[in-house]
Amino acid sequence: MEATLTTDILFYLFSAAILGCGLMAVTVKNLLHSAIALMGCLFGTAGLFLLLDHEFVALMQILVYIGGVVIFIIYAVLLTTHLGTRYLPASTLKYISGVTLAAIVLGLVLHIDPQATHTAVNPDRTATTIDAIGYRLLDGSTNGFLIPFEVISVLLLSAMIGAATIAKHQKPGATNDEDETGGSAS
Amino acid sequence: MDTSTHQPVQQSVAERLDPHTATTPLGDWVRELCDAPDGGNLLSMTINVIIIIIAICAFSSLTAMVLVWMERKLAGRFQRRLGPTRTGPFGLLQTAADGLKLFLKEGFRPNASDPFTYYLAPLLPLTGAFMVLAVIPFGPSMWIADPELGLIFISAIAGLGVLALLIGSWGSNNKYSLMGGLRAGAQAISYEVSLILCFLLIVLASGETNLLNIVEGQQGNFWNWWIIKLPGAGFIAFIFFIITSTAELNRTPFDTTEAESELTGGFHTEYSGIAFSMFFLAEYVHMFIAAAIGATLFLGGYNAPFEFLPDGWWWLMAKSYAIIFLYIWFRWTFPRLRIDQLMALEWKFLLPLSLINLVFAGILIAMGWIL
Amino acid sequence: MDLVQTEIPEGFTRSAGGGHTEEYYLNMGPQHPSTHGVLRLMVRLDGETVKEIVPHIGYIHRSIEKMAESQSLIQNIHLTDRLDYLSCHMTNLGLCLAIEQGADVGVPERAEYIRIIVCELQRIQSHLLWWGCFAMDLGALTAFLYGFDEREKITDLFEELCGARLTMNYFRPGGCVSDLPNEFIPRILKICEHMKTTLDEYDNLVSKNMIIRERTQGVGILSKERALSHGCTGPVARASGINYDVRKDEPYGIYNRFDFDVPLGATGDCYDRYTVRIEEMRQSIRILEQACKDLPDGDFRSKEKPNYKIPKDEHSFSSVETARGNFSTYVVSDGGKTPYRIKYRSPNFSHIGAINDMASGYKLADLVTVLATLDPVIPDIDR
Amino acid sequence: MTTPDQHQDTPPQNRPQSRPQNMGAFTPEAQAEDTCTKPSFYAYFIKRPIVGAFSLLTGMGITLKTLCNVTSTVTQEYPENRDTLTMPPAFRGQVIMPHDEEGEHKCTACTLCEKACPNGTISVLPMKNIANKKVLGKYIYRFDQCTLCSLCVEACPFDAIRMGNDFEHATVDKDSLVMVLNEKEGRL
Repeated sequence: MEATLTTDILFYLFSAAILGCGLMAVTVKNLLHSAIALMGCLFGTAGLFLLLDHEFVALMQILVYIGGVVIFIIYAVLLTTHLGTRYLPASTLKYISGVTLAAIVLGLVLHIDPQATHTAVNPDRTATTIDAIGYRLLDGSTNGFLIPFEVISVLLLSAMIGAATIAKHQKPGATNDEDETGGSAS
Repeated sequence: MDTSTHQPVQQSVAERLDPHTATTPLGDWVRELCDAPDGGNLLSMTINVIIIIIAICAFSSLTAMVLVWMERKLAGRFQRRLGPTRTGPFGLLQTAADGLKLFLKEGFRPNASDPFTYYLAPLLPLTGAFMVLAVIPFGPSMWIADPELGLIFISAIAGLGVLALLIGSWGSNNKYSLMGGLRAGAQAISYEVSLILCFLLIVLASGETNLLNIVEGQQGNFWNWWIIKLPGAGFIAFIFFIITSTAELNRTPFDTTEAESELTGGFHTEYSGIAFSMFFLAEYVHMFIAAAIGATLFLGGYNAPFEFLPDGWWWLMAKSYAIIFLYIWFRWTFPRLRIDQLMALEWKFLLPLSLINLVFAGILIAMGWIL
Repeated sequence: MDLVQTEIPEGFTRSAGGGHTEEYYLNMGPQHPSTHGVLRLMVRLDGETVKEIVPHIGYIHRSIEKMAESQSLIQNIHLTDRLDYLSCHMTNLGLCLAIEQGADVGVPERAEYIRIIVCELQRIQSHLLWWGCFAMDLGALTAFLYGFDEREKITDLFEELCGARLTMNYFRPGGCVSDLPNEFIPRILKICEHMKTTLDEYDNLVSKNMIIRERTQGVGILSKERALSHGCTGPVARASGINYDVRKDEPYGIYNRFDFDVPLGATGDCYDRYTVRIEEMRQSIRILEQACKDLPDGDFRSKEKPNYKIPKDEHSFSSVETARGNFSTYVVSDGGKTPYRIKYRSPNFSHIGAINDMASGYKLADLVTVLATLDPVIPDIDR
Repeated sequence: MTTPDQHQDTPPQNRPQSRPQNMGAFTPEAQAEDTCTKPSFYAYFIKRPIVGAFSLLTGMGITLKTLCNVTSTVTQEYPENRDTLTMPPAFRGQVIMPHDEEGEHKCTACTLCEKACPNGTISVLPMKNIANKKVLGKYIYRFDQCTLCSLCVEACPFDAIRMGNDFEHATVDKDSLVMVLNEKEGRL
């Protein structure tokens, strides 16, 4: 996409949203509010990806992170009695480690791309089609992502099995095992 | 959030300008006004966006009004009643009167609720609905945005609908609401899997994620529609789509989220006035959207059933309203499933069968056994 | 949100909390769509699983038994309308039978038949309302209106018969207030014919419906022993396999002249309670057809007295089978115009007591199903 | 007393096979369709969905039949059908006192109705006429207390009162519900 006044405005809007929501996510005391702020932050990131013509990445950001991760975080808050109202005070150690971590990430970013052009859009980029992504993902050569893709699938599968095992393991204390399908809702 | 929708608009409009789509009077006017054919400058974009927003708002409120009227009228006829008759001819203005009543009602917030989440929740469902409406191709030259990944966009946005229910139900500080919200979450996340598998089948068959291309791929007579073109698999996928979309819409027999006889209204127990009307409006806009997506994917969208008939938005409307009639018919016939049965239906029947159906369709396509 | 309550509320055996998840209490009612009036159920829940239910009653207590002591026996009849308002003919009949027994009043043949006809019509009417409400509690609103539509036809008949649609006040000691209106019997027979096809339609719409069967079969089981120990009667007891029907076992009026079956359930789950009621409607149609065929001419009421007095220290007792079960009336007299004490035994009280046995261990939605199949009328509990 | 934990020892699945007795319409088919106890794969995953879907379609057929059958509508549009709306003669609306052409009524102020009323709805206020005979002065009827049991009408030996057929009793003024039924004092 060509760099225009519009894209500049949008870039700064998204950046402001990301920074504002990110700050809110770590400072707000109510855990649910903080999850909602995180959602705003992720939306902003999706917007930046759109500006870079990475439609697929942007949509995956929304689908996986907002539609998946944040909803599960909110679900966990809802299921836990006191998380919404009981404020968890952060210790000084946590503050220090958090700031250090942020500084390290910033340094890494600067280190990786010190010559960044810092434009809001990437004019050379053509839109990624879904076929291209598909071919790339299933390409076994050095250019492809078949091995990472498979590794991630195995990882996710093992995570799912692990989660199921943990859930199963806690059950003997529970009383009714018959209708466990409904347990996910309760 | 809205901007992310409009971003592809500009790009696609520029790409897709072919002779028969380019001559819309409104588009000409905007182009003349801005004197910039690329559509990339700020003024034309702003005007475009304003027109789009007005169009979507007008369309969705009109749709909701018509659908509420239709539901009440049909419900009446299903139940040996007349339905609304007093307000306007055939009770057509009943929805408007109801809407007016809701707008004038006191916005009431329980004292112990959480204001931020309580007020945020009613805004979200309509936002999602507007975003999805933007990508539905209503006619050969009638669409707002045409992103390359339209179907993925829809599934991404559709997953957000449940967010409002979760937040609102927690913010209401009511045990019934919370229970409804949790049910909604579990239900929506589960049924989304089957829904996306239905989408995937169409992607597999047409090789496209762009909605306009999917519709164009079904041109010709009605046996070119995916429901018939994929022998067996298309029809099964359509039935699964109807079931899962009914569940996603939280309509009977899957309305455990509201379940007025158990949860006294579920997630919107504590909402009143305009906040409630937002949920209500979004529910009916979502219903239209689901039907329109179903018509687009399986029933050829705006294509006419026979080649000699002209294509146009009226076909999409007719097909969508046929699906909506199904939803209404379900609602006024069936009792409600229990939440654990609902989950069992999804994970024990729909999901495995969808996967099998997908494999089946894959075999059909690979062998070239399509009509 | 503070969902956890530390102290145990009255009636519960265990406090919420403990286990691997936190339990919590939920108030269903007194204002709740599925509690059929102002019944309050306090529920201890683990997620959606009901752990324990404590019913709280008395929200519309009107002290009818106390009021009865200041009203003459005849005046008391209209108070019995307000107990089980869905089977008020039967409750009227209960008091009338007790008065007839105490004051030694005879009933003409025709009046006996009229009583049977009216009571069985009312049983169908009450079960139709229950059928509709049951379907509505399970989420099927259309069935609710279908049930009310059929019920309306019988209600119209009652309106012509005694001028009222809900609080009939039609029976008197020694007969009825008025004779049957013209063309009444053919119309009843027409309704019977119509009901037969309607019941088949109901089977297709609700009884055979898969969702209904999934929601009711194996849900809310009340064993025979528990049903007996709770004192359940009527369709609830019969669904649990207790072969007890006042009409058969202690026939009042002329019920022993009619040929009808008492439907029984095997397991006592919600589906059995459902089928028992549906079958009872068919049996009522059978009784109605026999009664309409044999209806004799004659008086509709024996000689009227201005005041019916039960002799001093005379105790009179009657049991009738209402649409919900055994409704008994016990009148103690001190020889005066007003009774010394009237005690009503209402079926719903026992049924609500059994709800913890039926619904705990199932989901919250099943509690609604159980409540719907109990068919409670709350004013009958709160006398 | 069964505690809830004991109760769960009998899970819903332990459902005996036999179906209700004496149930003509339900016995054989229901027994065949009963899939609650230890269902086989075939019964649970193949037969049940098919039978279930068929049952759901049957239900939809019934509602569709109602939708198409316009004559099945039972709604009465009330204020419009006011002219044709008739109540049955026995209808118990409110207590009225019929008067003849000369405005005379049959009440003798015997107060039997007052005694018959369970709620104290009726007050009969007698007065003496010129011949020093007891006649009706005012017949006060408090409709707001009336339960429409019609015991007063049964008690009246002279048919002086009866239940009217009017059913539109709504009012905004509670005082208007206290009525004097006789037009003029009794003469007799």
